[in-house]
Order: sequence, then C-alpha cells, then structure tokens
Amino acid sequence: MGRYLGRKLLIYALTFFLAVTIDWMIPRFMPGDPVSLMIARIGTRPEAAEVLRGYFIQAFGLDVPLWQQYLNFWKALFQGDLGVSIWLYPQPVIKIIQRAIPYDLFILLPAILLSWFAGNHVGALAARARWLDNTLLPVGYLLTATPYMWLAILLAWSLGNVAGVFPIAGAYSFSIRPHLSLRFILDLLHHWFLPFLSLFLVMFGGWAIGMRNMIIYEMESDYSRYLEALGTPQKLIRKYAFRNAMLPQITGLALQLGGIVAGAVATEVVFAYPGIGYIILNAVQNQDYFLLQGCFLFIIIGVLLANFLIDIVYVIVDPRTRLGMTGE
Amino acid sequence: MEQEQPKKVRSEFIFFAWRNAKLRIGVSILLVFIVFAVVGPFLVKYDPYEYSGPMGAPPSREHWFGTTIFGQDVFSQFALGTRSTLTVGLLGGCIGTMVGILVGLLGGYRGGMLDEFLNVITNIILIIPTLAVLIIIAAYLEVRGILTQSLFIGLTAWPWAARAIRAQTFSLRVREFVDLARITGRSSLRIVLTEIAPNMMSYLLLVFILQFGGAVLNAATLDFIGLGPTKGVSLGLIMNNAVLWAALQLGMWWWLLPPGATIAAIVGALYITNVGLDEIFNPKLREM
Amino acid sequence: MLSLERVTKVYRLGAFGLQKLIAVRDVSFEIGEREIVSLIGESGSGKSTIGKLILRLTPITSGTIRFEGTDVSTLNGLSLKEYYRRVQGVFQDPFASFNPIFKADRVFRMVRDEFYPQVGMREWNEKVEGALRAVGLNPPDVLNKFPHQLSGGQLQRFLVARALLLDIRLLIADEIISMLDASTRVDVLNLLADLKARGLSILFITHDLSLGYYISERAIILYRGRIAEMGPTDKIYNRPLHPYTEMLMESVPRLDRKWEEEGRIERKAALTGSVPGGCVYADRCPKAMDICTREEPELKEAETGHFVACWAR
Amino acid sequence: MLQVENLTVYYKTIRGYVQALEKATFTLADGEIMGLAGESGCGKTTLGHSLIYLRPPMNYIGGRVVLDGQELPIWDMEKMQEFRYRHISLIPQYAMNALNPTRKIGKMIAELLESRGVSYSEILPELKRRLDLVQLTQDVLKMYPIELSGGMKQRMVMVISTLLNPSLLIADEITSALDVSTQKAVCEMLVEFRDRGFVKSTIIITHDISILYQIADSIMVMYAGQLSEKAPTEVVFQDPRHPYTRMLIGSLPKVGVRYQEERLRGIPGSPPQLLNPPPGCRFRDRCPVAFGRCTEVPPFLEISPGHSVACWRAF
Repeated sequence: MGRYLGRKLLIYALTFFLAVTIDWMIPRFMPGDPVSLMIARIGTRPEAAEVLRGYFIQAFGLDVPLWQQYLNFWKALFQGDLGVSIWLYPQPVIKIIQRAIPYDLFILLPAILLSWFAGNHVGALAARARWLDNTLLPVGYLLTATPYMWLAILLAWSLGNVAGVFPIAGAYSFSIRPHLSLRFILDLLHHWFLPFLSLFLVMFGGWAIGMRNMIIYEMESDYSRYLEALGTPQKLIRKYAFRNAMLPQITGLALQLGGIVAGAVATEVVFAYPGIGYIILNAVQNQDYFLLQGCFLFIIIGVLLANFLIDIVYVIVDPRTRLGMTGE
Repeated sequence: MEQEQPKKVRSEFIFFAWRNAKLRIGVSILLVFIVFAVVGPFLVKYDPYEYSGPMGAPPSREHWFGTTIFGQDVFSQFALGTRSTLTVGLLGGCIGTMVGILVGLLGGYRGGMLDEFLNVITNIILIIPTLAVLIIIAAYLEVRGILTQSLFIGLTAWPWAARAIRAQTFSLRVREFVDLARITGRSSLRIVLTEIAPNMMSYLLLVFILQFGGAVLNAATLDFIGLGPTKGVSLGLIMNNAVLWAALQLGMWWWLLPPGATIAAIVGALYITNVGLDEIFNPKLREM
Repeated sequence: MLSLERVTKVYRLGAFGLQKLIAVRDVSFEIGEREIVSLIGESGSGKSTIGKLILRLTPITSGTIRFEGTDVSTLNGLSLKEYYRRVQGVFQDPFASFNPIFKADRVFRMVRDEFYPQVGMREWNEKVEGALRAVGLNPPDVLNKFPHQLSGGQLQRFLVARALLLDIRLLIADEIISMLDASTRVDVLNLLADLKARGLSILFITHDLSLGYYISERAIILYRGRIAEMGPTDKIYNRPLHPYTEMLMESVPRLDRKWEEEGRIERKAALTGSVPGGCVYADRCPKAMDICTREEPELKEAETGHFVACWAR
Repeated sequence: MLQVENLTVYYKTIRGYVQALEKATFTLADGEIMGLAGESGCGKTTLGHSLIYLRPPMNYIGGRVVLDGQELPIWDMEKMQEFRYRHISLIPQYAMNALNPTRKIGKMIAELLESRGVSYSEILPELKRRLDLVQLTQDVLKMYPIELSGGMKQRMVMVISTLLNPSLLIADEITSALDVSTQKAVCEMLVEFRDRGFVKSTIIITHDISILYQIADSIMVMYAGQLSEKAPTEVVFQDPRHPYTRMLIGSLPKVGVRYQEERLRGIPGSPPQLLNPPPGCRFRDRCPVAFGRCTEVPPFLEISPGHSVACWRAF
C-alpha cells in the first residue's frame, strides 16, 4: 500500500513541478515579446506605456538571469504571490481566485458526486433491463458527445429563456446583497440549478455507459460464472459484479477530472457564473496573463488533490492495492 | 471448400459490419457532415462576417439559419465552421494518434528504463487537465490558426492513447510470433512495423476515432472561451459570439442551437461508430 | 557444440526494476553433436528462460553461452544472423507462433527475405516443399492457408520445416508438444528423433517426464533455476539421486504403475513452498539436514556422467 | 446414480449448429469416479457443463438426465437452480479465477451459502475440518484470493464446491494448470472426497489419460461429439475395443519406452468439423478398420458388464 501511494505521490510531485515550470516558461519562451504584446493590446498612451513596461518587467522579474527568475517564481508561489491582476487592477490574483473557488466547489462537488452515483446505479440497472438498456445507451452516448457549453445553452434557452423558470446568469440576483438568509440561499440555489444540471447531465451519460459496459464484463467473468454454476441467485452475483465494476469507475473518475474542469469552465461562461471558468473568460478578454497563470496553477492543484483523494479511496476499496499486488 | 476460408473470414467481417446498426447509423451521420463540410461552403451566398441582412432575423428563405445580431448570415458561418471543426478534429486526432502510437509502441516494445521514463511522462500529462494547458498556450499565441490549434490539441491528447497502445504492444510483444521473427534475424523496427502494428490496426482505428471526437470537443471548448483561431470561423466561435452578444437573453435560438447540435451529432456519431466497430472486431461483444 | 558456463539470469521487476527475480542461477551444461538433451522442470524452474537465453531472446545476466567455441553474447548484426542460420527454435503455442492475420507460409517468406534473397522463387518453392515433405506434411494441403485453418500438430511441423530451410545444427524445442492433442503428440516427437538422425542436436524443454524419457539420451532436472540433477536419462529415471527428482518420479502419473503401489509421499512437502537460504529444495526435502538450510550444494559428479547437487549424496 | 439418455446438445453459431454432443447415453454408479477423456473439441466439456449449467450458446436439443431417480430439467436455467450445488456441483477449469477477487474468502463462502439458504455458522466446523483435510490453514478464510497460490486456490475451490455434499461432482481439467507434485496431491484429494462421502460420484474431465489411469474407476472416451467407449479403467487399458481408444492409448509415451526400442504411432488425420459432420461413425475417416457398415452410426452398446462401445467391429 505504501509503495502504491508512494509511487503516485512521486508522480503528482513531478506533475506539479512540471506544471509550474510550464506556467513559468510559456510567457518567456513563446515567440514574441509578451510585455510589448500586452502593452500594445492594452493600448495606452506612450507615457503610460513606459510605466507599464517598467512594471511588467519587474513583475515578470525579467531583469535578472533566467535561473533566478525561475527560483523567484517558486519563491513567490510559496508565499501565495501570484502577481496582480490587470483586469481588476490592483487586486492580487490570489484574492480573485479565492473569491471564485467556493462557487466552483459549490457546482462541481455535487455535480461530480451525484452524476457518478446516479450514473453508476442507472448503468447497473441498464445492464439487466433490456428496455432501459435500449433507451439508456443512445441517450448516454448523445449526452457524452454533447459539448458542455451547448447543453448549458440548450438548458438556458429552454428552461431559462423560453419557459422562464430559471435565471440564466450570475450566482445570485443583482437585487440581493449576499447575506445569510433563507431568501438569499433560495436565490443562490435557484441560480445554481441550471449550471449544476448541465454538468450533471453530460457526466451522467459517461458514467452510466461506463458502468453498463463494466458490469456486463464482470457478469461474464470467471467468478460470476462459478457462482452461477453453483446456483447462486442473480442478486448476489449482481452485487459482486457491481462492487467490482465500481473499481474501474473510481479510476475513471481520476482520469475524467481534466475533462470535468474543462466542462465547468465552459458551463460557467454560459451562465456567467462567477467561478474560475468565468474568471478565465474575463482574463482572456482582458489579456490578463497573471490571472490566467494563477487560474492554471489552481486548476492543477485542485486536480492533483482530487487525484490523491481518489487514490486513497481506491486503496480502501480494492484489497489488491492494499496487499501491494498491483503496481498501477 | 477449404480454399475459400480466407474469403469467408473477410465476408464474415462485412456481414457483421452490415448487420451492425450502430455502425450503419454512425457512419451515415458522419458521411452527411463530411459531405456538407466539403460541399457546404460552395453553397454559401455571403461572406460569413459580412453584414448582409437584417439584424437578428429568424430563419428565412434568404437566410436559412437566420442572421446574427449584426446581420451576418448564420448559415455561411455554420457551413465554414463545420468545415474547420472537422478539419481540426481530423488533424488533431491524427496528431494525437500518431504521438500515442509512437510513444506506446516504443515503450511497449523496448521496455526497460525507456519505457519507465515514457510511462512517467505519460502519467504526468494524463493528470494535467489538457484544457488548462491549452488555455495558457493559446492565450500567449499572437496568431492562432487551425493548424496550430490542431497541433496543440493533438500534442496534449495522446497520453491515454499511448497508455492503451503500450498495453496492447506489451501483450503482443511476448507472443511467440514476435520471438520467431527475432530469431529470423529481423530488426526491431521491422518487427514493430510488420508484426506488431498490423495486429493492432483495428485497435488503432478505434483509438483514432476517439481522438477525433476528443479533438472536436476540445477545439469547441477552446473556441468558446475565445481562444479559437484568430481568423476564420468555427462552430465553437459561433457559440462564443452568440453567448457574448446575449443571444440567450434575446432568445435567438437559430444562432445558438445549430453549431452545438452539429458538434454533438458529429461526436455522437463518432462514438456510436466506435461502439459498432468494437462489436465487430471483438466477437465477445457480438450479440447472437 | 553448445556449452553453458555458470549462466545466470536475473529479471528486474516492479517500479524501476527494484525487485529481482533469479530465474536461472549458475547453470552449466553442454549439448554435444547429434544429441537430444531434455531440460525438465516444473513451472518457474527457469527452463524456458534457458531456451530464450540460448536463442538470444533475452540478455544474459552473467556467465557465458558458447556455440562452437564462440561466445554468443558477442554476436551482432551479421554474425548474429549467421548464428540463427545454425541455431533455431520452435515454441510452445503453435497458434501464437503465427501472426494470425497473415497466411502461415509467411514464415517461409521471412526466412527467404532475411537469409536467401538471391535464391530464385522457383528454386525456393522447391526447397520449401522439400522441407515440408521432410516433416511429413503434404505441401498442397498446408500451403496458402491461414494459421487457424491448420491443426496444432501441422503448425508445429511447419515451424520445424522452417528451421530446416536453414543449415541448422541445433534446435531449441520449447515445450513444443504440450499444447497438442495426444493423438498427434507422438508424431511430432518422432519427428525430433528423425531430425537427430539427420545430424541435428536438440534441446528438448519439457515438463512432462515421460516425453523426456522417450526421446532423449541425457536429461537435466531443473528446480527453481538451478540444476538439481543431470545425467543419462535412464539413470536419472531409474535411480534418481536428488530427492526432488525422486519426488517427481513418484508423482508423475505413469501408465505402468499406480501411485498407491508406492509409499505415499508426504503430502505436506508437496504443498508448501517458501524461499530459504541454502539449498532451494530444503524446505520441501524429506532428507534435509542442517547444512542444507545454510549452504547451497554444488553440482558434483556422483558417478560417470551423472551429476547431482545435494548434500545428502 | 446418474443416468443420461440420448443427451444431445448443440452450439448455436451464425453458420448453423455445431453438433458438439450427439445422443450420449451412459450411467454413472454411486461411488464411481469416471474419467471423461478425448481430444480438444470432442465435446467432453460440453457434456460436463450441460449437466449443470446449460446456457447459450449451448442449446438443449434432446435427451434425459436422471440423478438419484429424479429427472433434471437441464434445459431450464431457472428450474435447475434448485439442483445446482446441492445435488450437482462443479470444479471449473478456471478454478484459479473462480473466486471473487475483492471479497475475503470466508465472507464470500458465507454469502454464497446464505444465498442458498444454508447457515454459514452451522457449516463452519465442517468447513474447517475440510480445510485441514486439504492442508489449508483456517486463516485462508480471512484472506483475499490474491493472497493464495494457484494450488491453494484450486484446493479452496474444491472445498467450496463440495461443501454441500453433492451427489455428483464435475471436475473440469482441474490438473492441467498444476505442477506434477501438486497435481498428484489434488488428484488424491478427489479420491479422498469420494471415500469420505463428500460426493457420491465424480466425473473428471481431462485430456491427460495417465491421470485417469491413476485415480478413475472407469473411463469414458469421446470422439467428435460421440461416445466411443466406456469401461472400467483396467479394461480400457488392457482390452480397449474401439479403434480410437486403442490408437489413443497406443500413442502415449510411457516411462520405460524409448523411441529407439519402440516407436509409437499417433493417429493420422484430424477430427471432422462438427458444423456438418459426416453421417455415420465420425471416426471413420481415420479408422484403419473401417468398412461399409461404418456409414451408419454405431450404437453405444454394452458388450460386457460395464463395458460399452460404439463400433461395428466390436459387436
């Protein structure tokens, strides 16, 4: 078990190292001079441009040797200093991200966990009921093939615009100031529902299909056949198959995280939901590179943490990893 | 009668391929869009960004898919966008598959430290969310074209393919026919190309189809955030503009719905084709 | 002709090759001209690894393998090809030995591509047909077919015919009949005897003791990568010196006497298995002494040509 | 006591029915260990499995199976449920993978038994006794299958399969994956299970006839989906009457026989395709003594007590 987690941790550490390096490298080694580019795009008067240039050179730390820039970058990182935003100047990037994170968790955690839970159960049901299988499969494939933002658009248009049941922008109404009251919480949930639903639906399709295929595979495996030959009721065989089919689904969750992040970004853009995704959109539109870099790092950290959590869960549920019998 | 066996094998494949409804449906939908991507831009009457009609008009005879809030013809954008989206998918899918094949075959056949190294790299890139990297790269690129976009999408999408191909190579490498080729004095490269790769053809096709679908989705997401090609049109970009210019609030469904529906249909058709092919290649999944 | 001197093979396992598995340890033996030697062992004994080492399919960890005086590990490129011209192998699974998507006679074409590119097609085809007849196959029956259209026995003969196309001196036959049906097994076995009559030497790797007796003059008994006993086949079979060989001889289901007729071996001994220091068989050995758990016995000549690695002898 | 009459089972494929088992008729006495031998694809596994677990693509075509005076509804997956495990049990060929990898073995047995309405705690003392008998420590109940070696798993499955004292046990190729020494131990355990009354009768399916010589009371030889010969073990080896049996036994290398002294012969040719097998005796093409009558299917007739043959030359 120690070996298994140790190996994973090593990979995560390397990943983080690489991600930070990419983050540092890209503005420096991409063709073109990012500083001039930014100034040109911001398009201020010449005097201001000089001031900006000075600021940028200092902020990037471009006036010292490369290796020192690199070390400084890490140092600043550990002090929580991700630079200052251009879009919301002079707010520090980290503050902006900190504000957005609760919204992301609020959307992502329920969407991931519920879709995973529901998808697995419905998929397992589909594996034994033919009518459900025949309807679930096409629907499931269609859902996984749907771009996140389009499902979001579809929901916003149908339930928001046409039916007018749900609001289609923001995390809460403009008319309310955030405070702890039932009215505010209900308003929050009202705004939360559509983005949540669109994420939930796309992911649900993938989990359901994955579970259905895995369970059929497990039901064909040797241990299932043995139990069947001994006259075991289907109920127990299904229970075993379900349990064992869950294991690859857990690994699948770790692998899907990257895609889920992308989905969340797109969904937030559609609903103007103030999470990291919405910030990214604004950063892109305002050429706010520091903010982009910060978002990138936070996404990596989040994904790595989630991966590690999933690993721990996996070790708990699969005896084979506990006994050190498998390497991967 | 014995002599006819090989023909029988092939005809059996065609028999199953034809009988497989999933494959038939998937391939037909794909064909429709491919034909449209090729022919569509010739049917277009307007420049996609030209202000050619009334502003925000619903579909009409003159403007089949209506107009944007600026009076641009949505159908023109849509036809060109479908072409560029399919191109990115095809190119990105090709690049991703190629790199995956290269890394997977190399690591899987060679083994040892090289494999160990490639494996760690693969795992790392697998964990990093592709989109985040793409966003960072795209943001710093001054000029973004379809080619650069495909390149970057392909270069970040290969890890899972490499992993799957590596596993396949591993299982093929220890098969006796590989040993037999080795004691015939064949070089490693030739063995990989003439013994191992041909046995994975069906598998590589499946990998490519999935990479294709993934590339289409990735490109759409990038375009939608505003990091798509700086010139030209794409389906993601149409949605991006629609959302930015409040098509949602204004209820301009003709601007919002066609691009996403097309992406969903293309990717869905790819997935269904994939399942169908899998059933044909893998007799265990055939329903008797 | 072929000699192995203190050959050792260690596999590296686990992440970054940190774990080691000793598959073959300090194995030395020779194969002479026109000789069939049986290499007998259970699963995990390292018998197939030795075959792979001789065929250069896996690199040797230490020790040397010499073929007609040349160190095999020094071969490369052309000299390795010349080696393969003289030393060939046939493997256990006939169906896995053929690339399933190509016709079976592709293995012949490969030999021509690599070794005889200058030979004309007609001459080559005659040569192939000659080789096929030599292994008891009727060329029109088996040529131009896919592997799955042929039987396991036919495929194994096919591979022997492939080896015959070269000027081979030594054939490594790794469990070549273990996957064949009883009715065709013995024919392939007889084929090996015919090859010997044509002047070939054969290393016959098997787990089936009765086959080893039928075909070979000398036998080598392997246990966990070490040679336990080695010598003339009839001596090993009729008067085994190593307790492991004794146990094997008692356990093998024979058709001439039943298990009940002899004293039952201690069942527990057959069922446990942990790795100690000293003699690798000590934990299962009914005759184990103190020294057996401390020091590993060397292979000693107990009588002329009959070697055993056991402290009790 | 098992009586099988005209049991016919085909495999359904896209090209038609593979006639894997054709009109098998035989009886198995209480206490009998019968070896079922034949080449791969001769239908021995089909016969074994159709007695307990006949599921698609296997198709029941006809015939009767009577166990201890009761007819088995082998064509009905549901109705057979009652008989499985309690009356007929199976040690599968894939015994190494037959245990759920993510359940502790004891827990799995408990759930299996409870699902069949048997109390685990009541049977536990007997289970432990049997573990002792097959040289497994009681700790295995607290282990996961992956912690056991191949031989240990094999024995574990033997104990599980026979825990409810079935009347008939079908052991499918249980020795083929084992080493010589373990093989012997497992075989002797099978005999001991019979001797102690854990099972009444046993069918051992194997391609290794020398194993059967060691432990079987009788041997039944199959060829291309048809029964060829059934007789007490000694008779099969001393006085085989079917040419196939004779040639098969003649081709087996024995310790003490070398090619220089006695060159053994295999059986030329290969078995017919079972998709459209030729009419009559299916061994006809390879048989050295075939004659005109062999175009008719020979009946499987008892020619002396306990010795049945399907060959026109033997009658």
